[in-house]
Amino acid sequence: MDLAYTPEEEEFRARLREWLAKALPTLPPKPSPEDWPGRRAYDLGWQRMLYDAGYGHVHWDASPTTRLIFLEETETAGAPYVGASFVGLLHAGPTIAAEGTPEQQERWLPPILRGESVWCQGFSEPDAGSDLASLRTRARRDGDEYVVTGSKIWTSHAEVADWCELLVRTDTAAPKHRGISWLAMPMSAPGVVVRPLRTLAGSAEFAEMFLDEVRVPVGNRVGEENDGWRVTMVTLSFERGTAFVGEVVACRRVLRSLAVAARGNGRWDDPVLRRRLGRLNAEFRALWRLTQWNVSEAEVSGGVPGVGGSVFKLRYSHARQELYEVAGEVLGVESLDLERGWVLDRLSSLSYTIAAGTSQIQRNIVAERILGLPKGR
Amino acid sequence: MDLAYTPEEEEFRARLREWLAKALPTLPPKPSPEDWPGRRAYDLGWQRMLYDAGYGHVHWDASPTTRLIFLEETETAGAPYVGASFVGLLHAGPTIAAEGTPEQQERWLPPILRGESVWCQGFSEPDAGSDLASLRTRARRDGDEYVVTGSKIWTSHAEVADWCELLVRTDTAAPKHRGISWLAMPMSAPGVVVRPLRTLAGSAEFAEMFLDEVRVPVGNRVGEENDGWRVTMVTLSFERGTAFVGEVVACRRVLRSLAVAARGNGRWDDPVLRRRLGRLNAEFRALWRLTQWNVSEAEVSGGVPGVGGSVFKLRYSHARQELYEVAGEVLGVESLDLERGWVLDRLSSLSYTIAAGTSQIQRNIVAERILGLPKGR
Amino acid sequence: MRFQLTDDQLALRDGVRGLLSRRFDGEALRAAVDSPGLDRGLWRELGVAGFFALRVPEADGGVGLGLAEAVLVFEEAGRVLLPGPLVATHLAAGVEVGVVEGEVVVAGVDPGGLVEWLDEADVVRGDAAGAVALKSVDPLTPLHRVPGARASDLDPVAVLLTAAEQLGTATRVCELAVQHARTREQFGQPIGAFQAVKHLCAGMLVRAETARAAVYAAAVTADPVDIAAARLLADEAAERGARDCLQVHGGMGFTWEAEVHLHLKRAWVRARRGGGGAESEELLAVDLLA
Amino acid sequence: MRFQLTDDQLALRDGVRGLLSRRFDGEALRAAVDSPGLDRGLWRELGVAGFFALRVPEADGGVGLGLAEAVLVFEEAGRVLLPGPLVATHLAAGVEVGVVEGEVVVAGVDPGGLVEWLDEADVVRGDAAGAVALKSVDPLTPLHRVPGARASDLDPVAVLLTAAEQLGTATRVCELAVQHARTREQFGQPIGAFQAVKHLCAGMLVRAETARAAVYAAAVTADPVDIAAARLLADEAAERGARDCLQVHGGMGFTWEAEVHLHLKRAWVRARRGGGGAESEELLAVDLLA
Repeated sequence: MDLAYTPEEEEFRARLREWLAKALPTLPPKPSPEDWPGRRAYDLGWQRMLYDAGYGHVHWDASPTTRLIFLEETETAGAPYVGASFVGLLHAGPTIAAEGTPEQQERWLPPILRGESVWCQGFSEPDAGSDLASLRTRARRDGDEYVVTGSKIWTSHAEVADWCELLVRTDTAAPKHRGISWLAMPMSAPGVVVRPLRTLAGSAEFAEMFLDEVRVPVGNRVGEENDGWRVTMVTLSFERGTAFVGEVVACRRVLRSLAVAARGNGRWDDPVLRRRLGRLNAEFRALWRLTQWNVSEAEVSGGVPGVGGSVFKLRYSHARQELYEVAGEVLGVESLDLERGWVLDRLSSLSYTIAAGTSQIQRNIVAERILGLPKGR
Repeated sequence: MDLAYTPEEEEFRARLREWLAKALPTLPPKPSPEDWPGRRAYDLGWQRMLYDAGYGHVHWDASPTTRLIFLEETETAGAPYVGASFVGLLHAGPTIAAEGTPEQQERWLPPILRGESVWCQGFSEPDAGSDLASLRTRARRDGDEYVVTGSKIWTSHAEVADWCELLVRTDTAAPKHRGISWLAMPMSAPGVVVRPLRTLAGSAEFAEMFLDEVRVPVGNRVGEENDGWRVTMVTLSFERGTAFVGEVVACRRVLRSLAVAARGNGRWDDPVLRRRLGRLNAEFRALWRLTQWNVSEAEVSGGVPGVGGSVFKLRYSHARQELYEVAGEVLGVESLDLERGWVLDRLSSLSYTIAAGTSQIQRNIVAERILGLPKGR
Repeated sequence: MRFQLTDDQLALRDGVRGLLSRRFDGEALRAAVDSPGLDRGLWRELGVAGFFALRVPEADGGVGLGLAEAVLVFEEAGRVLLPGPLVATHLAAGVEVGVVEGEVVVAGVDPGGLVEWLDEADVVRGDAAGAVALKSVDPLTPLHRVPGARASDLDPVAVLLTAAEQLGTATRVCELAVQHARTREQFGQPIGAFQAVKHLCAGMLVRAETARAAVYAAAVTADPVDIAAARLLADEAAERGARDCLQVHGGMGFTWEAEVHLHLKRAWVRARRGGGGAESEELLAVDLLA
Repeated sequence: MRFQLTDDQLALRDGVRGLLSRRFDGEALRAAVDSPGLDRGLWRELGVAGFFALRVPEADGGVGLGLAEAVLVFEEAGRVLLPGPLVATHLAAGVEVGVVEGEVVVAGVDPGGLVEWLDEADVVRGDAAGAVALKSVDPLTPLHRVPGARASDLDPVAVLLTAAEQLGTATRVCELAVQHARTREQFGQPIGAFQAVKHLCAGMLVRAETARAAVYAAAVTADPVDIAAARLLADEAAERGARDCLQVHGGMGFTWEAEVHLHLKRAWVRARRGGGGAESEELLAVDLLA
């Protein structure tokens, strides 16, 4: 049991750090949140830089520890997020790599890695919510095409995506998990309409997607027909692994800056607040250790993250919300000012106990799959 | 909307206060907790004093506000608890008064009011728990007697009780709520065995009761055969009304003494603790107001307490546990010393979220009966 | 003792609820979010209805009612997220000309340095010199901050009326959550049939009803310690209630169109009035030694 | 980085668990409750097994292992509620004669003024003059209090080993709750099928596993700030875990015969070592400005 890195890992870290120090100053200015084409160009440009420097594959084939180091160092250095490349690199890409034919892999994977294509995700539906498998978007077979009709929600980057990894119902008579297929849908296909979805933070990070008789070639299906749920689970479990490394690093930085702010505005002298900050320090230190623990476990088990991700997500999402609660206390009246970046982050953090499985669903998963408690009737 | 008492109520309070000042000094010394005969005599003696002074009926036919005043004043004056008379005055008695025949009322009620008989409650069973209606103690009809076999748990004062209000299953084929009857069982009947039950507080406040072919006359049944569940609900809802008035008064006194103790040992200077005490003050003030609200509502509705009792119990049981958490912080190392009365009270308070309907059950009740949410499948 | 609403109080509450449901329903709320700014017509209607004159003695041309009635009215205003500097204006009735008629909008500088609706105000009470505009987290409450400056001590009545607004939010978000939980289906049944959702809703009701008893009692006694308790419980009921309501709504609650985020944001703004709850906690602590 | 138990560590843990399950099972626990007093035979067996010599260098006749191994062993001790002044005696190994062999029982005066097992101790470290016996809430831990006197600063290793014991309790109460929830039937199904019970159990596991990561990491780094974090999380996991375990058990958990109250009471005693968590919180706060 140790927390030391191997010489190879330390060397990887040193080289990466050196490269980041050189590469980051060459980045173009960050586009505004509303400038979707600008954001696409910026995010793909960053992926291209990583690719050229030999880091393009890091999310795919590096060891869990190497990924941990990569995410820790890029976040610490203030490098861009994965952004528009997120679904391609972390959802659709790994799915195609695991389940696609050699032709499909050849067609779709290199552009993702080279920062040439943007994917979005068409899983969630307004009426499905936490019960993802109850999705209703229909795909009717017509010769060598599927004809798709329905609607999707919470689709990031839909405005500038080339492709959508789409879950559709191909058998309405089968049990709900058995009639689903996974399609790669070109976003340029006729019948695809994207409408921005404004969140409570006031921004349009997400979109709704309406599909009206959209024709998708059967050759765009990854995996067997009606086997899409299993294919999807591969993708989702991939997401759970090191998904929050960068965020934990960022939260620890926010927490330190909160302490500095509190010292600056006098709130530090309030022991109630000071000790809450201390407790949050314990919390995020532990979450970092839990990350290291889970990564080490994945290393041993061959890289497949287990249900331990639910344990982490439950604790982390509540810790993050508590962090911004305390930020509100530190900032006082200024916590009502959207010009302070923290306030927007506080609003975003409200989704953490909901998105990607509500805390209620996560507790069911922990209770049933880890603790072996029976399902309710 | 007011918090003022009528001249009649104020007069009742003044007379009671005057009487308490004279009566309490005449009480015999309090017996030790293990001295069951002594406790019986003490508790019945107190009820007799109340009876002689004209307060014997107060739990039964006084208005809710008068009961509130009675409970507030007796607790404030440090008068004894209802003790061994509890089941008779607050469970079995009201049930008999509401559902018994004139003969049954004549036989059982006057001795309760005069402090001459002790009743205990045979409802809970080890295998039933929160699912009270699943009780299994069987009563087989044999001529004009029932023959009762089974076991009961959490029976207070069983050691010194004359009578037990007993729930038995008289129809095993009927749905579980439909096959239950309510019997008055003499504790002297052959086949009744009482065994003290030690709680985590180390004391034997409760007992288990084993019934082996105990013969109970059919004439001891209150209400119709198999109608015992409805009869019981009358009893239980009666309990909910002003059940916690004395306790809230007591908690507020404990809280004030905690503040004094904190000032004495220096913990008052810790603002974290001080503000927790302040918050608890808000909590118990609100609980007192909620009591007054519920009592006023009962006054309007003719004295039948509603499901609002669940709202109160949920909030109160958690507040009481928090009170003793904070007491632990105030007392520091002394919170580990059973010689301090608070520590035993802390242990007892652990049952508050369990006994008489767990907080989980109470939340179901609030959600389903007040908010109208659907029952789960 | 009759600690229940009187028939007159019930009638007053129903009347205000009726007026607000006609003049400021869900559609009007959404319209106000899209185009901020105070509706002076509505303000005058509030004046005519006696919203500001409520506690002004009849001899001075007011309605002559008391704190209890004011609390009921502010609870209704909180329920529907009625915009505007209601508390500051109400407190200026009988002091500033034109207030009772709803002709004048009054902003006040809060002890915490916060000013709501400064740019819309005809009269500003307290020293707002050097006020800086914030980009308000609540789209329905424009905010300024007065750096450094602290006005005089907070009026306990202002604290109580704010608590009444919080109570309105706490009640409303519980209703919203229950409505959603009854109708939204997941895994083949309404989500309200799941214990986890049920218990979130039960917790919201328990907090709201406890806060209600505290707020109404403080309105009857006008005691500063009672008011401090009411404030703490109402803030908790509103903030946690809105959070839990959002959780019950899931993704739907995270959209701009849902009403719930407006309640959460307003609850945050109200909880900041007077600089937060620490002083109330201290007051309640000291009371224990009295 | 391999932040997982090594094969040797797994073997050590299993060995200790085996020893304790043979020598201090549920029956022995109940017997110890009924007749308090330290089992000197068991103490010597612990000595022979290396419980006290664990971190003494091999050159000095010890086992020569480190903090990580000590944490695993104390976690097992915490799991079964092994009685005795384990931490104080372990810390005296290599300092006081006879400790490593399990011949000598050592009590220590805690900075909070608490002394465990004073009457059974052969050696007392710190000034226990004027110690007053308490009627201990934990039937398995006799307690004295030294009024006024405060010993020197708390040894961070003592804090860490206590946190390891708390982790043992947190893990064990989660198992107990799950066992009960799987088998106890109410309303026609195991109570573990109800979401409310499920979620209590899930919360217990989440707290225990988070505390585990913090405790193990602190054992690797031996950093006082890591240890402070481990302590806060382990105290929380043990105390709230035992509380929730009791809640899951319902009335059955409220009996003297159930194991759960012993865990809760021991968790209270351990949480008091070093005078509570406030100092750890302050240390962690100051660390943020470093």
